Amino acid sequence: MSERVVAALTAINNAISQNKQLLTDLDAAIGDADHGINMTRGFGAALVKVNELAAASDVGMILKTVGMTLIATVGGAAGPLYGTAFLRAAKAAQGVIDVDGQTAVRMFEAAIEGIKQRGKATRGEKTMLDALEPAYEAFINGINAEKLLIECLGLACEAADKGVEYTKTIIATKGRASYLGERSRGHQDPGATSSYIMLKALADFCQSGR
Amino acid sequence: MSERVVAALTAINNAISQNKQLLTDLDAAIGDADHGINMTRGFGAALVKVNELAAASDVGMILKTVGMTLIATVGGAAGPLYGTAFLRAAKAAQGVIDVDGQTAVRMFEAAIEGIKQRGKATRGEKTMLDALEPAYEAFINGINAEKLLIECLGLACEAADKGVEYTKTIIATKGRASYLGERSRGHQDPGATSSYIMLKALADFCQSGR
Amino acid sequence: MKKVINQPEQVVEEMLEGVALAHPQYVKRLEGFNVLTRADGPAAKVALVSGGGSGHEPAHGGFVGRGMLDAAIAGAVFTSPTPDQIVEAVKAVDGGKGVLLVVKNYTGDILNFEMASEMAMDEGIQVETVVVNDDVAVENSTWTTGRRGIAGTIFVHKIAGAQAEAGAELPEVKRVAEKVIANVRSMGMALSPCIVPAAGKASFSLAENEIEIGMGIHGEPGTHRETMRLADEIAAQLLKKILNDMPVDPDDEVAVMVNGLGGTPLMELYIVNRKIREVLDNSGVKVVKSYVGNYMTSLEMAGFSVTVLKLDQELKELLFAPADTPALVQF
Amino acid sequence: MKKVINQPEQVVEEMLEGVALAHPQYVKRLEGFNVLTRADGPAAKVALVSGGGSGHEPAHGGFVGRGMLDAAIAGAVFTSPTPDQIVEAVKAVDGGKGVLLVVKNYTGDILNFEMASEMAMDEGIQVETVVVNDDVAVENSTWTTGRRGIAGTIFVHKIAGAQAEAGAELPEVKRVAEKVIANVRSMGMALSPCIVPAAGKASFSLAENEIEIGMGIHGEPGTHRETMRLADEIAAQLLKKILNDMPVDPDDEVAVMVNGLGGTPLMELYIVNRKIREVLDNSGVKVVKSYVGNYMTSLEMAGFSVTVLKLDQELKELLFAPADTPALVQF
Ligand SMILES: Nc1ncnc2c1ncn2[C@@H]1O[C@H](COP(=O)(O)OP(=O)(O)O)[C@@H](O)[C@H]1O
Ligand SMILES: Nc1ncnc2c1ncn2[C@@H]1O[C@H](COP(=O)(O)OP(=O)(O)O)[C@@H](O)[C@H]1O
Ligand SMILES: [Mg+2]
Ligand SMILES: [Mg+2]
Ligand SMILES: [Mg+2]
Ligand SMILES: [Mg+2]
Repeated sequence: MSERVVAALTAINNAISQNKQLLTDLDAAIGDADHGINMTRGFGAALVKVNELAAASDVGMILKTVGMTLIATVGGAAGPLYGTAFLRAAKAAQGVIDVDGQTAVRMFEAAIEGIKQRGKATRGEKTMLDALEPAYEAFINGINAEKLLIECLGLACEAADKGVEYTKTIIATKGRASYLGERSRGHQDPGATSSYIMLKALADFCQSGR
Repeated sequence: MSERVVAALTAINNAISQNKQLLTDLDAAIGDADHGINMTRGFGAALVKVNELAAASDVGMILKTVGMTLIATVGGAAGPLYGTAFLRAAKAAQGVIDVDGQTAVRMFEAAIEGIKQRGKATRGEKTMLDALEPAYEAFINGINAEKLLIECLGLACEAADKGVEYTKTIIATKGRASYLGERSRGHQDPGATSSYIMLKALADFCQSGR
Repeated sequence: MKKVINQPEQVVEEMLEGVALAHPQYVKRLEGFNVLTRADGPAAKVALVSGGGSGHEPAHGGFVGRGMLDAAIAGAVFTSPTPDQIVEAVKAVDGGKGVLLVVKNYTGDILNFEMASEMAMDEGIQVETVVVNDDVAVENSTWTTGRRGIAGTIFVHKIAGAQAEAGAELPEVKRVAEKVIANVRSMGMALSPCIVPAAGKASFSLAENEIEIGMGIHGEPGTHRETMRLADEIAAQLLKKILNDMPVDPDDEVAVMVNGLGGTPLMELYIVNRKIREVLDNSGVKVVKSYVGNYMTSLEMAGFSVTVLKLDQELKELLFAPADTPALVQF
Repeated sequence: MKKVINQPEQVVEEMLEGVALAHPQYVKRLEGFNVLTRADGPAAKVALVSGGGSGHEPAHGGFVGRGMLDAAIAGAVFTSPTPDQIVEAVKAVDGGKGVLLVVKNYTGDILNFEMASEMAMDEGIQVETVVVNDDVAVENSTWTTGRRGIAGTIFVHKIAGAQAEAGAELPEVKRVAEKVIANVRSMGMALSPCIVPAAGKASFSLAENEIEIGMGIHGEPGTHRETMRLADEIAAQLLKKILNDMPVDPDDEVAVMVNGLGGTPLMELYIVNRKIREVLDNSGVKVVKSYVGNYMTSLEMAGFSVTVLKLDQELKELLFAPADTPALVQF
């Protein structure tokens, strides 16, 4: 199993680095032009660390390593936020070898809780939460409706995608983009976008059936 | 007479300020982009001073005022050089009310001598001397051939014009353009150009018959 | 992008090496970390630690030295440093009397310094934090993240640094830092954008006659654009916004900083200073100290900010106290 | 052209007002002239007077103060000041022990200072002149005007200023100034041009991947163009040219200045300093003092120069002596 988690993280890392320019450009419009650079540096470092782990590591251990590395290498707002998310998910996956639907729900929920506690933001403030919260809701609805994990991930991605679109319509009241006020409207939030990219990479990875 | 001298200086001043951009652009190519600005500031100030002089001032007094004012307002290389030229010409015109051919020769010669002493340059170094020396030679040849003063001025202008063209073919070994070495070739010297402009304005003024 | 750099990923590392080599009398590199500490530290006094993304040089490393900071942490360009780096800085300079973190009000900086502070306290170090938010460009509101911290931060370093140097305890150092924060306001504008080395291109572009008003220090757009105007008009406009937010009475004593964003000639900063003084002098306000130069920059951005610090006797004495750092020396 | 100015014709006047308002503890304006003199002068010591065109700020007015200059004359932008202004400066600061003029080697500066010197001597003031020509970009030749004076001039101000401050007589002050000149070499490069305010446009343009090598400080083209390369390569190239001209032996002590031309971020200057040090340190040369920053600029030009000053015991002591000026404070 741990190999599959590492492979999934590799897929996420690839997706992030392929979208480095996009994320940086989105951040340039309403922020400081570093989101893609920071995320690429951070996930690249996390992958290196994860690959150094013992083969027998549980999912919690792997995600903890990711979280710690993100915190130590991403910087900016996204570092502590995504880092905390992975650390919290790791806690929910302590000792876990195979992630089932209920574990996935707990991990996802813990991750979002962590982001909210750290960043003190709520939905509608033009942040990553605008992608993640709808995604989580779609995901848990799917699980509760006893759909396949892979279907639920697909639903989560769709919801996250809509959330990203939604960020274009609102103004930022948290994070660096909030200094732009009205001028932030019309632009897509880089953090919401990176959240979507990660979810999509995960869904595609699971879809590809390995 | 002093009115005519002032009128001639006015014509020169107009010509300089009309060519401010040209002189500055020429200086931008091989120098520091200030020749037109400096000359315009200087001659403008000189005109003001000259207009404050008593109506009875002799030519020497008028030219001395121009020289002193140029020295105090032009700055750079051109200020001391043209300033000295006018001061020397002024000495040669001390007590003079009407400038005849012989006086004009003495004034012209003194002016060039002054520039050479100050600047320690000789012909062929891509400076104002490349316009002024040939102009002086053409002028004195004309006078010796007993041509009209106005004709001699015409000859001087032609020679200065050729001298300006000549500066395009050589490299600078004096002044700021000398730091460019070979790179100064192909460009027209700003100081030679301003010398030509002044001679031409003077000739045109005399031609216009007033 | 034309920059005098080697690999974009190496700029912070190589810059820190260059700083440490240039100023061994003031600073040393904390081995293995993007941290500059005082060459002679740690001392038995409250330690002042600040930092943030790189690209604001001389801030923050240039203000490490006697009478100002004990350590500065350099993040990636425009990116808050990470908690592990901050914790190491805190541990390196704590002389047993505690550490004050001076943080600029950006979500990233707040979060990373907060995590670091928790980690350092876990290790038994006394840590306090102040958050600088001097930029009046953006309206303050409880619904947003509040105002940004910009050039006014240097006054916090200077004054809290002097207080720490004088032997004050941590709560006392924190108190004057907060007094500075309550009494300092800034606002900036830009003529041209800057280029994050790893991004490789400018984050916005301005027409030949356009300027950004309310500019931050991270290449982010300002509050709005205007048509280019005279220096005097722009200077007066920024000052007015500052004084609207923090009224200053005739006979009040203030310090002024005209801060270049990196690409603006000093000549222009002095022209701005002239107008700022004309307005303040005419209204009877007493400018007792002026700083004109590049203190908190934004890479090669052309533009400037104006900062006004209202002084009382205590702040004034601490502002005039000696400082000996690479970027600010006064005796 | 986008500049934070009012009328282009007023930039020097308004800048000087801004400087005098910012630094009353250091400098005052000589009424009616574009001259800054020491606030506390004249003193009973040899006086140091320098100056040149404006646009090189902080040079020269920023170096007026204890241990450096007694007066600085500001010409129009990139235009040598006129003799009358220079004479007034000399008269204002002469304390009876004579005046040393520090002139950069440009025809305009030479001629104007020469005329001023004659005029001042006519009034009975002892005047000596030294001419700085540190730029190795252009080959020296008796057939030309020789080399330009650029950032190395600051070392002449610093060291001759310290000598004057120490009470030395005029010939002694002149002697150390000439010793500095004999032992200082510089070379510069540019990434982008600058704009003379009254000209309103750049005097040359460079393609996105082009740089000018052998750049002066007046927006004039350098010796040639090259393709943009790594900071390390450019730094090594300039240093090599300097050391070819003035060999430095292992164990020699030197001071280094990495000088920004105005528009280059400090980050990049430190990256250059790192490489300069790598080369010098590897060859065993001892860098005992470094200056990294904007000392002798060219308006908003992006680029830098490197200066190496070879020291003996005398020069070293004078270099390390205190200075207290708006742009350089050391104790
Ligand atoms: N308080 C917050 N809560 C949740 N997400 C936030 C918060 N503040 C910022 N973000 C997210 O972080 C993203 C910016 O990340 P990044 O560019 O890496 O950091 P920085 O703004 O420090 O440069 C934003 O697009 C937004 O989605
Ligand atoms: N030594 C010299 N003798 C004669 N003319 C000179 C000399 N040096 C420079 N010049 C003239 O001065 C001109 C430049 O004048 P200007 O631009 O006003 O001064 P600067 O070079 O100080 O900026 C040159 O084009 C050249 O004709
Ligand atoms: Mg960002
Ligand atoms: Mg010129
Ligand atoms: Mg950032
Ligand atoms: Mg000039």
